[in-house]
Amino acid sequence: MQATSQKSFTIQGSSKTKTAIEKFMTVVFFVCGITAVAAVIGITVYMIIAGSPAIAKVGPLEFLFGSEWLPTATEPKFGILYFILTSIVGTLLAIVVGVPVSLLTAIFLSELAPPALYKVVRPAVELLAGIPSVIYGIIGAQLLVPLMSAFETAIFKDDPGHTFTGGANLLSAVLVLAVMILPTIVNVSETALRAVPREYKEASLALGASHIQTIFKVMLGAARSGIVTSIVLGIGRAIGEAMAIIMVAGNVANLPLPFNSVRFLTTAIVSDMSYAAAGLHRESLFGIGLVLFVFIMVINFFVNILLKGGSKKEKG
Amino acid sequence: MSEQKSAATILGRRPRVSDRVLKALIFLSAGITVLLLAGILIYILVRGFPNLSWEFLSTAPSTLKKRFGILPSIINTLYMIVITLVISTPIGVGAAIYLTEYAKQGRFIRLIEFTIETLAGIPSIIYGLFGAIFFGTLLQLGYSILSGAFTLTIMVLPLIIRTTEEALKTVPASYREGALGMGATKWYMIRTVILPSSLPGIITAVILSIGRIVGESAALLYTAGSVTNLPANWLTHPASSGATLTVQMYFAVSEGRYIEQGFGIALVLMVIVLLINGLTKVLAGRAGSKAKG
Amino acid sequence: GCASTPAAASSEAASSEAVSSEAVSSEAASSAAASSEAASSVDASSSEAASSEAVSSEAASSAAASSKAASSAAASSKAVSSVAASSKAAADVAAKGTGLTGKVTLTGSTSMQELMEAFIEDYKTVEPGVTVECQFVGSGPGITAVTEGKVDIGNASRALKTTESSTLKAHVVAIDGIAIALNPANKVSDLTLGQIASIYKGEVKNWKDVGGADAAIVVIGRDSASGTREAFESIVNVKDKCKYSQELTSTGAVQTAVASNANAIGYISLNAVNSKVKACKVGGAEATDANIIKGTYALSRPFVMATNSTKTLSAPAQAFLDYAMGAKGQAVVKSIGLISKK
Amino acid sequence: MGARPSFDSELETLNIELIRMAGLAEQAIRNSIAALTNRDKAMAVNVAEHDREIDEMEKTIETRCLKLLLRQQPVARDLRQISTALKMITDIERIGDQAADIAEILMNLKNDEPAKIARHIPEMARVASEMVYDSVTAFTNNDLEAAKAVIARDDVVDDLFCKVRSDLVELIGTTPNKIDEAIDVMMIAKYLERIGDHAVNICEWVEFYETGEYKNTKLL
Amino acid sequence: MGARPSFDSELETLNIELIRMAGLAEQAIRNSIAALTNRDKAMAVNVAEHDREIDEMEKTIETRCLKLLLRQQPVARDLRQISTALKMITDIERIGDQAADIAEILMNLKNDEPAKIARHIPEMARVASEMVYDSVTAFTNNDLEAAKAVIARDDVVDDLFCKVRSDLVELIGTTPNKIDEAIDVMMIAKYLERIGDHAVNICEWVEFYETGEYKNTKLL
Amino acid sequence: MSSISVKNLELYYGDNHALKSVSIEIEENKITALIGPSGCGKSTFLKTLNRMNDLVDGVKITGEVLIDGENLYDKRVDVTLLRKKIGMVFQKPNPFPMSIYDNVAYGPRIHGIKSKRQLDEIVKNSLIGAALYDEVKDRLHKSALSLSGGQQQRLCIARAMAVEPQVILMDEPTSALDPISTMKIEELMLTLKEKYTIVIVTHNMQQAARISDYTAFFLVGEMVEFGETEAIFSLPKDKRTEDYITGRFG
Amino acid sequence: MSSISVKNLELYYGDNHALKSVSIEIEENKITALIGPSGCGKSTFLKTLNRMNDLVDGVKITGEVLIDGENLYDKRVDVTLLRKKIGMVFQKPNPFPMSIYDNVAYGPRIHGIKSKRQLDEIVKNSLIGAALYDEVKDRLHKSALSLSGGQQQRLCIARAMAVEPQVILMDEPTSALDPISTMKIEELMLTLKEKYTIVIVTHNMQQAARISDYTAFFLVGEMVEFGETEAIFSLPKDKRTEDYITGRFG
Ligand SMILES: Nc1ncnc2c1ncn2[C@@H]1O[C@H](COP(=O)(O)OP(=O)(O)OP(=O)(O)O)[C@@H](O)[C@H]1O
Ligand SMILES: Nc1ncnc2c1ncn2[C@@H]1O[C@H](COP(=O)(O)OP(=O)(O)OP(=O)(O)O)[C@@H](O)[C@H]1O
Ligand SMILES: [Mg+2]
Ligand SMILES: [Mg+2]
Ligand SMILES: O=P([O-])([O-])[O-]
Repeated sequence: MQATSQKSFTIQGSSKTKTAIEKFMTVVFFVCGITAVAAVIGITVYMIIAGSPAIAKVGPLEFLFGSEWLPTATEPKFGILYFILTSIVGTLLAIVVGVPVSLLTAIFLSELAPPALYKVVRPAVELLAGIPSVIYGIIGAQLLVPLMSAFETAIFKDDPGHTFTGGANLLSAVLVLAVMILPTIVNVSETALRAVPREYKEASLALGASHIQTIFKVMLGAARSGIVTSIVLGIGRAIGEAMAIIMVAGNVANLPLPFNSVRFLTTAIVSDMSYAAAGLHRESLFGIGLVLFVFIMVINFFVNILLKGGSKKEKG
Repeated sequence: MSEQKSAATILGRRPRVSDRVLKALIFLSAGITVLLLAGILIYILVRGFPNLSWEFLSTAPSTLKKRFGILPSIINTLYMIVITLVISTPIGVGAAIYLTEYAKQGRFIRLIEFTIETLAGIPSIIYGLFGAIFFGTLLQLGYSILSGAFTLTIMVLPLIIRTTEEALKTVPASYREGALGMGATKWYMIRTVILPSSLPGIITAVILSIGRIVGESAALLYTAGSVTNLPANWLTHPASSGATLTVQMYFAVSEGRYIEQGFGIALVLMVIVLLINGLTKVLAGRAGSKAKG
Repeated sequence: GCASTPAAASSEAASSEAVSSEAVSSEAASSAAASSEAASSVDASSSEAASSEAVSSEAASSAAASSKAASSAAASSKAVSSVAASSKAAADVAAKGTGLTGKVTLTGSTSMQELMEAFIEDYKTVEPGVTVECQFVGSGPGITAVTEGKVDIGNASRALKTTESSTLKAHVVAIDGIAIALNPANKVSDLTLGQIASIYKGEVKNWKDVGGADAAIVVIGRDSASGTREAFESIVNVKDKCKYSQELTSTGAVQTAVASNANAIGYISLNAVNSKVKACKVGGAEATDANIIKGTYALSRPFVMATNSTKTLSAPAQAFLDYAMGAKGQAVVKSIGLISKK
Repeated sequence: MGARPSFDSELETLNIELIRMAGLAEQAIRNSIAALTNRDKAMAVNVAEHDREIDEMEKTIETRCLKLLLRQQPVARDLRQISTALKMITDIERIGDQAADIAEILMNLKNDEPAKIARHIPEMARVASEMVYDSVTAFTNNDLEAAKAVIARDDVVDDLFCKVRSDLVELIGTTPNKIDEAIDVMMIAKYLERIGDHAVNICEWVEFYETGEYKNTKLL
Repeated sequence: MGARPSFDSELETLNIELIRMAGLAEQAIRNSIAALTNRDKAMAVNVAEHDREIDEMEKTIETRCLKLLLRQQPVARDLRQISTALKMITDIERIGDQAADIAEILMNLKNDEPAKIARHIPEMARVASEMVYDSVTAFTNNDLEAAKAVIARDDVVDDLFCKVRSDLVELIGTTPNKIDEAIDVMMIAKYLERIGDHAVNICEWVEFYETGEYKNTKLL
Repeated sequence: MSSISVKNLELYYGDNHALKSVSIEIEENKITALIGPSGCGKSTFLKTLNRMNDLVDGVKITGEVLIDGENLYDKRVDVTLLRKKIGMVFQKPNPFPMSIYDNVAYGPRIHGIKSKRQLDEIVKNSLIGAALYDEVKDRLHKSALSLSGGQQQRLCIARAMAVEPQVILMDEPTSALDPISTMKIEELMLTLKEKYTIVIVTHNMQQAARISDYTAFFLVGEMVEFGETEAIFSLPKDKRTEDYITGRFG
Repeated sequence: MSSISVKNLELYYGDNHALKSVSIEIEENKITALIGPSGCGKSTFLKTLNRMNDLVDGVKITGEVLIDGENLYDKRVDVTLLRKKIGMVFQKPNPFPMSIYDNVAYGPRIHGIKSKRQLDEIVKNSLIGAALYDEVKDRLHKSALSLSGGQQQRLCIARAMAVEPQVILMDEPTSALDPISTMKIEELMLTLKEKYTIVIVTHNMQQAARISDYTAFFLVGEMVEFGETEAIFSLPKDKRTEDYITGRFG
């Protein structure tokens, strides 16, 4: 066939151009890698550099556990405890509200939906996952807040101590967040459920389990890693969200009670950033950013442990 | 063991209570979701549609004439998408290739991947602040589409890297072995086998990025700014400030002056997202089917 | 009212025909002014209805009349104008005509967004060679940016603080009344400054205590660093004592919130008041420009365009500032419902 | 067929070798009898030598069969073919041995005219060699009827053996000095009778090959 | 071991059956000779009947071997064991046949004292039956040395056969009326000699089983 | 412990006529092997026996499948009960991603057994029955995925046994295993048939010959030959069967 | 067309001593089979022959592998050329997701052949050599993934042949295939050995016995026995070999 290889040839020596291209591409990819890593490291370092001075100046304890946020007062106070609590509670509640509905919907889509319905609903879910969060904010402000206001008025009619929020409160924020994370969780966990090996389903059915039993006893477990990922993505989206909830949360530094106006870590940054003059006020916003960064890191860390621990349990 | 008796015959259906309850819950949830989805979509449609007009789509906004147009933001959005992708796709894909194909798998890689994952969850406002300082101030780009695109590049890089990495990891090891076993060099293998078969994944990454670019507001407020001018010079336009659709919508709505028009933009954005999603499927499907048959 | 807008003809963002025709005339500033004047004489709506050709030919002829240019030049200008000249050519000629090119950067108050957009739009007809870019990120960052020299002008919807005054020079371009916004359904329509203070401090929690219905008051304010809030709190003397139900990030948000809640009270720019909310009288004085100028209506604040006093402004920036403070600028101020300081 | 060409060609070779081996055995019988009738000692020696060849072939075929069993996991007809071959070669080898034994007897024979003593011997030899030939032909032709015919013919050989025996008893009675020769002839007859038996054995294996039954019992 | 218990137990059964079959054959020889020496016709009949049992066992073992080949894809020692068994049973069956033939001769024997005629026959029978016993024992014990010893002992049988032959030649010379009996005894001797040969064959297969070599040629 | 009688079974996947008038009697306490080239319908047939084909869209089945006289395709049949009675083991070992114990206890739990003592016993007995107990008794609560392929397959057999089926269907249960594990499973099947009726699909002719009592040969949806395994493998009646089992197909 | 001589090869995966002083002479134009229980190091050994182990992190290799006298692990060795000389076929058929033609042309293209005519010829000849040409000649430009498993594996063999290697390494090339495809591949190997030196890893003892000339038995990283296949399968010297090939291991 080839003229070149009539004779047995040596395996030593090599073509120069080939090696050159190979080396060049290695360098190219290395540079890409380095660039990406540099960007990643850069922003991490930036977060730390920009965020730590304020924390240092205010004092970490005061900053993290102070409950008063009075950045422009003559004697300014920079305590972000309420923001932290709100972020935690708000995200948790959104997860608690959103996850079951999302999961059950994912189950519906992957296992029970008639194909015709599936063909409509699935693209709709994908569409909602791609819609800018600002839109959720507007709809929340336009639709949900007035409803919530009516609700609030009805509940606290006779409670003189209550500070009326006009519907912009933790509950509204939680509901908006829950709706926002819904498409993400449905999408990812539906995919995960579909990826469950057919064998599991067959094995379970062959043992005489009903379809529903199979779903809840085997498939959910087998899709666990994907489902956890979807929830993590949901948490990520919820905890990092600002533009949507800033329109519905009321933005007052308060304890995260359902009918309180509340301010999240993210909304604290966004709302103050517009007005904060240079100085400690502005720096403290970066401090909040750093706290948020650490937050997400910690969540990711534990989720990784959870996932890895889980898969380790599966493997050994 | 038990149930010896019931095993005697296979006849007779016994509906299971727990099954029914669970099934009802599933249908309920699905119903809620579907209603919510439909509600949101219809709401946007109903409030947005009346605002749509040729003028709305084809003119710049004018305060003096109280006219609301979104052409500049459409153009700015396109600029933003193109510039961001042109920079981020090669770097992101290259980095993903480096991480999966070249770098020694170890603690360092895992650390980088962890950091990348963390960054993917960072609120975009933080990227905005970083971008404003790094690109705006340090690199003297000020408020400009370029500055915004660079910021978005950093923002979507983790997304592209992770998605591409996943796509690369799903390329069967057997392809690599096959190619290397033939005497292919690494780059040749990547070029001829790995990249083509992970193309659907890469396309997905790119399109997810487009989604993020289109939907982004916070990161752009402090970098690309809020100007809605038609480009005076197509070449130098990226150096000037420009609001994307989402940013324009944010301003329209947050200042309360153009809420209805905001819904108009929302509707436009929805259509764009729909197109993007459709495009993803077509492209990824085509790439996939090209690979398969 | 948009009818009174001057220079409405230029709303097509330097509509190429008009610009090119005026640019042909070699007399820079005056001829440009003349042509824009000529254009402004046409009613805004009709100018829009009229074909651009009509506008441009009129502009051309007026340019020809006011200049000593040869008729051949006029003819050629007509030729140019009839051929839809590219905006690039227009820009070139414009640059030749005015001698002013460059970029002016502004940043700052979101409350001043409408004003700035109107300025910029209008200024394009005045000085087409100059690009003006304004960001709306808030008074704070505006002041910071101009202090750091990052922008030519910083916008603030409040008076400069003494610390800031040392490096910055304030140009009060307009006065913005602060309206106490109530839901139109609210029975209350007049509050004293004291009552307002009590409400915001949380001492009065029910509308019936100030003559309204028996309903809890929803106290809406702005975020802690808003210029509007700064001005409001210092005038009403409730600084750092407010018990807000909501702290919203923009005027629009406050307006929306009040519009959608019958028991809400908020403060917004006077010019933002529309049919969805009503502006409450303060101490019997109606929130009108006249009352503000008279001083009977207490709640107002300045819109400041601050420049860095340690740096000399670039020519285009100076020109833009001059325009804003000048007659044409002030006309725009009035046209969008703000109070001209003059 | 055709999916296992290498296996098929091995089986073909096996068949060819079997035919060759059987041919050698048949030849040996005929040669030994020819040696007897023609008093050709050289030919007798030749028969003895050919026996070594048959022994070698037995080993070759044995090896081939075992290797096929080892490698090809034969089932059904293939397995029967190989196991039949394994069994048949024992008989063919014995046939060769017996021909050689006959030849050996001839070589040591003192008397000059054994032919007269054993008038039935050539007939026996003819029938026996024909039976051998026919049995192997039946195998290669998958001819069950032919095999049965061979089995039936064994009676002829047995009858002839009885005749030889009584001839001899008679002969010794009359000429006792020919005892030695008589016993030798008796042995030759016995060998030929055994050859007939072996041919029957081969046919019984052919039957097995065709039907799976050996002596009316299903083996597989 | 132990990973294929069902296969192992099948192989074990095969061994047991082989021993049993060989035992039957050995018994048949001894019985037939006892019948000869004791003039016990009943016992002779018994031997002929037992031969049928041996034939049955041959088929049983044959079947077992073929099934094992079919099912278990034996290799190495397993394959040798099974093919050895397949080969051995042919010899054992022949031994049984020969014992039966001896018994048959006895049943037809007219003379009363063949014992005297054939003084070496019991000795031959003893050696032959011992050889049969030893050969199978060598197989089951995997005892190559024992097998070789058996092969060596065949010379004893062959010598005895020669002795019987010359005795007979002598006898007929002196008492020609005993020709018939003499020929019968001659046949018995020949059968015993063949039994010795078969024992040798068995041992040669034992050798193959142990070494893979058959008559000094590597088969597998 | 049950015999199955299939009469004129026809199965269509849409237009694809996958089983053509198959009739077969599967005997109690015997191993019946299904052999045939790829795509001939072995798995399809096997799945009709516990109605796993119900999961496939567009399947059409006619004919009768009687188990102990009851028709599987009767409308009143509770598929759950049916599948409890007829267990199944698949080609690839498919233990659930849970502990060994939970895998085996899965079936009994599904069928309502809750008592820990009872479950313990079932798990133990099933594992003993599947010849796995000794190997795993110290790590019952470790993940089943940590077992080797052969152990996983035996676990799947134990899991199937735990619901006390009467019939066990196996679809190429050893084709993913190495020879040593295969041997172990085969040995196991031979002991299992004392308690269960076993139907096995296999590509391995020797395996069918080795362990099965009856063999059915399928070809493009038809059952060409059915009979005692020994007969099939020594003297098949049909030329196609012979060609297939001697490896001369096609 | 090349002989390989392995001397005292030691291989560590980190701390795992996967190959222990393996020495072996692989003859030209012969098929050498590697057998042994799972995890004994067969694949590892095979991969040392074309340095596919280079891809694994933390591998340490000592000893010599000489091919036609040149040491594979010499620093000057160009792995590309080496792998051109020593082709490899894997357990699972792994055609690239491209057309049949492109699959076969992949190797030649790597090695610089661009002429369409030349490529056409190579593709055709390789496919003929792999006994696949007739089955695919009408759809050379269809995706390779549309072929059946057996065809895919033959395609992989054709692909390996297209670069005109001298040695072909095969790692359980038929273990994922049905018996009929397996037979075809085995027959193919028998014809291939006239042109190539073949080394094959297999779990199937009969396959090793059937097609190989030499067999090496591995056990936990050691080469226990190496010799002519017939000798190994009839009279192995080592008890462990015998136990393994007779299925009595463990
Ligand atoms: N779910 C299905 N939908 C449509 N056709 C199917 C389906 N399952 C199998 N078939 C078709 O039915 C026929 C029989 O398939 P089946 O899986 O029963 O074959 P098999 O004998 O088990 O083959 P293998 O040995 O490869 O497992 C094939 O032509 C196959 O393509
Ligand atoms: N990439 C690797 N990294 C670390 N250890 C490995 C790697 N590949 C194989 N091993 C280990 O080396 C030993 C030999 O593995 P190898 O794959 O060569 O076995 P094998 O004989 O091919 O087994 P199988 O028959 O299952 O394919 C095993 O203990 C295995 O766990
Ligand atoms: Mg199947
Ligand atoms: Mg391997
Ligand atoms: O946006 P402000 O005008 O309130 O600073």
